[in-house]
Amino acid sequence: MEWIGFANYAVFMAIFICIYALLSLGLNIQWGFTGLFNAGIAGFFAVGAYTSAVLTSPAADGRLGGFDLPFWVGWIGAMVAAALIAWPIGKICLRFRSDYLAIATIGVAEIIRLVIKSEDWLTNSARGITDIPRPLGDLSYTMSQLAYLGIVMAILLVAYLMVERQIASPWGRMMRAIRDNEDAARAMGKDVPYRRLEAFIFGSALMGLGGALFAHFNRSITPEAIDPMVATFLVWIMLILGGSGNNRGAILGVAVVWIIWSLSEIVTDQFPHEYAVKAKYLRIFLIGLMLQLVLRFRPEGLLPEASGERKPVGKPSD
Amino acid sequence: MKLFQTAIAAALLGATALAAPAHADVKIGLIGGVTGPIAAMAPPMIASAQLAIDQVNANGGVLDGQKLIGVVGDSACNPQNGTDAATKAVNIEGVVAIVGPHCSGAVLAVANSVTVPAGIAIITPSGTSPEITSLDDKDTVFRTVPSDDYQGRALARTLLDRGTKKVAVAYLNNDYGKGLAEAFKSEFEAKGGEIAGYAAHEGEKASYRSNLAELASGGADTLVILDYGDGSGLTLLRQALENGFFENFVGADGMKSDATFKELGAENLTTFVASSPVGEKSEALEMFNKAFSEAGGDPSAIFVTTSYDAAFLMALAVEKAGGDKTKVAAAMREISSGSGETILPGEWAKAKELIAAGKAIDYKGAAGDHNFDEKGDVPGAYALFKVGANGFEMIGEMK
Amino acid sequence: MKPLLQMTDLHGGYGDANILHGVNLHVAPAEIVVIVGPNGAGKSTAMKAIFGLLKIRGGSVTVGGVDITGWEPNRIVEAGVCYVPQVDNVFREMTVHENLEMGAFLRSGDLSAAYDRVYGLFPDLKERRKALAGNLSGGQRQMVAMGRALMLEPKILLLDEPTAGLSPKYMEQIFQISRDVRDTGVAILLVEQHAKQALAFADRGYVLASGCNRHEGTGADLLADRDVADMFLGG
Amino acid sequence: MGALEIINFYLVPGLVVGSIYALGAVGITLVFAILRYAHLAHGDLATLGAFLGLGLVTALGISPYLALTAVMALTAVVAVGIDRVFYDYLRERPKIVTVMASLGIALMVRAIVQMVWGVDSQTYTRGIVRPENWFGIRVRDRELITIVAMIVLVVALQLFLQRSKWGKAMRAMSDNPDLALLSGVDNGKVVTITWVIVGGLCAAAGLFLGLNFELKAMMGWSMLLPMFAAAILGGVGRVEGAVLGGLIVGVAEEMSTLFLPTEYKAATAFAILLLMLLVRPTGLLRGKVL
Repeated sequence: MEWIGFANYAVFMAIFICIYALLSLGLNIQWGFTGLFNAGIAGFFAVGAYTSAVLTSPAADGRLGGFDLPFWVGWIGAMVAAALIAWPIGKICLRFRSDYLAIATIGVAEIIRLVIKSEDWLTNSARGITDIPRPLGDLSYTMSQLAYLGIVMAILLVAYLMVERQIASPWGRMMRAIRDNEDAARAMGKDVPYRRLEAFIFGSALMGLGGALFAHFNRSITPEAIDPMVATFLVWIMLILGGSGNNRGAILGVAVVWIIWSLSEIVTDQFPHEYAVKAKYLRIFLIGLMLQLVLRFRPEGLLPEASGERKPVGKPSD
Repeated sequence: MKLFQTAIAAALLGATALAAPAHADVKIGLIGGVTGPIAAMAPPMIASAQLAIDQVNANGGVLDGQKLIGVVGDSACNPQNGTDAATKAVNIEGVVAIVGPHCSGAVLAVANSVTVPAGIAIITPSGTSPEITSLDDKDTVFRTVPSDDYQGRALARTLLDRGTKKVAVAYLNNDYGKGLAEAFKSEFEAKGGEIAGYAAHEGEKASYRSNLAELASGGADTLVILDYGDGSGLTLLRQALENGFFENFVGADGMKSDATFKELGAENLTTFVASSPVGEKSEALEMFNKAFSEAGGDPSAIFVTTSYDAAFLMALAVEKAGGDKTKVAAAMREISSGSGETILPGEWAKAKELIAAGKAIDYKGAAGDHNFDEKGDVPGAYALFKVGANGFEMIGEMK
Repeated sequence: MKPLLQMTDLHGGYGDANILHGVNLHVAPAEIVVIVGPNGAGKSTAMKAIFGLLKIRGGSVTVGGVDITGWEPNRIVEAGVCYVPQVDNVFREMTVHENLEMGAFLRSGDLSAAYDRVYGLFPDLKERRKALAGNLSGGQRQMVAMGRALMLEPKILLLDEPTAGLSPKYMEQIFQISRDVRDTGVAILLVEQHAKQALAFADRGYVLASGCNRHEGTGADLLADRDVADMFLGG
Repeated sequence: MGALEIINFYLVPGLVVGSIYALGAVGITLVFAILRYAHLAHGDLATLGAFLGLGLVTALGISPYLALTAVMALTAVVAVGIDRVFYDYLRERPKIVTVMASLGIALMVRAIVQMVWGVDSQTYTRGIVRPENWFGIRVRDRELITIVAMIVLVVALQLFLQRSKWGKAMRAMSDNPDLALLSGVDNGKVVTITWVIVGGLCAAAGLFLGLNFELKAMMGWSMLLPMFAAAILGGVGRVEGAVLGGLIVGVAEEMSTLFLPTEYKAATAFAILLLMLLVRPTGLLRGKVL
């Protein structure tokens, strides 16, 4: 019995869960608490990942940076850069209602992706950036995985506590008021656009941090990592499944989706190898079906927002 | 909070407990982009790797007659799924080595975060990015496909030798297309050729006619397409042919795909040539072609030769290392060092005997001799192919 | 006379809180009944309750003796009840004529008599039958809305504040048309903000306050009632 | 560069792609206007239509044009089925839930296409077709047919919406759903009819995409965002706007190579979209702002 193997895999999965939990928390601030339909998560993820990569990787020819700075500078830089990108986007896009904001943010994320893929001087284009340092990465495989898990868990915990505190504060109550009834909040003299912009920037900064943690974990970042499927829609599935408006739900959703993703591979691996390739498609099919079942039978998510705090977003008839 | 903790704990436990523990078989990972952008290429690549594994098992298996098992993992060509598949293969399946991943981005992520730290050897049949060369990999990362650098340069020299002095280049905007294009451009210009159009394109678009018009406006009559022949490369080639933008078409290994003549018709491709890595002894290629055709595969599909070689090499290395995963990487160098008894594709029984007897062997594969340099790269020998009545036909070696 | 529409001890509201706390009313055939009351009395809510547009927690609504409580709107329409909401009561991107066609959605066969009748009641609309309803003035839109409802030849027409925001001239016109409609045999139940004028023209009236019945009687009686006058008529 | 070159290499291909975008965008705009959510499975439904067409063409040996009506009917049935099985239950839920569900459907439909037809590029007919030359304007039959078929389908749809009883009911539902219900319109039936039309249009878009280019499992997904851009550009709920938007996006993408590096061609649609949202969120033809 190779329990050490299972443990290693569990550690790996936990690291991934923590990184994606940051994305999910960021989205929860935007959607769950403020009602902003950001469908461009990949864009902020990418900005964070590449900013940190440029800041912390050793100098390289032909592209910006390689500043070789300590990793924490990169991570702070990632958050700042994501927030700076979020500001003009938010300024322009937050005027629109959910579906439009979604499509606008998808568009922005795609443009960011194309820039990253095409500009040699900025991001080394399609080849990506390697040699990104991983903190405590010189330890043995298991130890360095554990050490990184410790780091990302600590960051996630801090982020979680900060968000929870913020949500419980008057600021959070105001955000929910804006989400549930924008007109009433406006009538009460709240500066609604400014508050929403705040939430958008705050959430985006967390997404940027998630991107940076991801890049440092893999010690490399390439444009394939910012495919909208794995960096945007997957996060949405996680949040909706876990329960938007509930931070613990947001994190649980991440865990459940990654674990189901993994399990589904183990299940489809039981097919004879002639069907190995088809089985991978079956797996995608099953993920889609699972999403349907959750939406059908548990549409408020596994951990719904505490009752009394929330009315459904949008009227049923609109 | 309690529910939350229990749920996570239960889920993690469930995930690990459900995975069946490894048994006496020897497993190697076959990690590829089954879903995702190169989904069209992955199935034949995995099938040819599986052919190597089947040949091993049909000729006595590995070590003491154990069965070699290829565990297929899906990297979906992105680092997220790639590292997940590799971590699972290494830790849950207990593979001794990995063939793959297919895409360079996944190779970089997997090597950096999983296999290099864990000391597992990997060999990619299709990760062509020059970035892989510079990986700090403790000598565990190999590839059977030459870096784009070599092929791009070889293609440039060959074209100049054939008297083509002025070309336009259309390349796919990813690591493969870009790497080839840059190498091609610098060599072609350095040797006196003229690039009369040079542009990247995104895959998966429906129309490339305006791209082609832009490229053609430079006045070249030869178009170099550095893309995949069953992806946007096919669309590009079709639209160039249909609209008469260029007269001659040149592709690299990605364009040497049966989809070109299956969909466009061989009669329309008389002016189309494509380069591809081949073994020095073309005997090796023929042996592979025969075996793969018999197994129902299509030997001219992209990267099938490199995939087959990668899997066969890995099997040899595992045998040589006695199944010890920490020694596989070192063994990889011994079995294909350029000296020793030559082993050709499928000659597993012979190789097994020689290894048992402690004699040196040297694998010469379908896609090249695979004498790895200090970075784990292969220089590669190339040949130029044209479309004949029965598919691609070699028309000459390339320098 | 047996009532056409009967609402008995109705309780209900939006969400968790009740707005109606036991409302009773009835409408006889070919009768104009008006509901008046101060703001927040639940006038419009009582009307929406007939159409099942809110959560009903007690009581019943019957039409011609048939209990329609909790029915889907399209079945209630089939039962002969038509409702004209206060706002958003026309299809703005459709022509006047198409609005009328939508009103007759459930009917089949030759509708020319129905169109003639509606255009007869609202000559203004006939002139502008090709215009988009969204481009009409408020009063004309109200006419389109009533016309749309009448196309179904309902037994009873529910009007939610039909004169809100209209000039006195249009208000008079709406009242006049309502009487014409009543004279063709259709009962009308309407909610009115302009209590004085409404009670003057209605056959009977109900005064609602805080979701309960407060007064009822003929229009003239209520106008004469000091209590009612004190409550909101002002003088 | 001469005018003919602009027409042959930029305008004509742009109009062909634009016609295909238009067919998709009309469906998207109908779903947006009547059901009120962004339907993310739209592209993959088009892929399914294209491959169903391939199935018919290979099994019966008929021309893809003949297969068109059958494929439209088949895909319409699939679309109605998907709505019944998956979307219908979510009608009372916040719309985001249905948007998510449609994403799941996109994955499922694509997985089925990949399992059944594989992932290789395929074509309806082998070989290449050189264009006819009409006084210097080079255009193929299939391109003309694509444009004409788009126009015919859209005109037929417009006639249906303007003239028929249920077409008017659909417009009424899009205009004022509460009032439509109060007029006795059966919501369920409108939803079904909408899906029949949307499914049929999806299939047509997929089939013409496959006819002019190649069939690939990802073909629909990669068309989704330009189609959305087209629908919003034209004004949500405006059928003629979606057509206009589709043609503009198609032509703009091709023209973009004159000004931009070609790798940014795919960004053209988004740039237009963002610009439109910025200056005129109702779209060119004053659609709804949801």
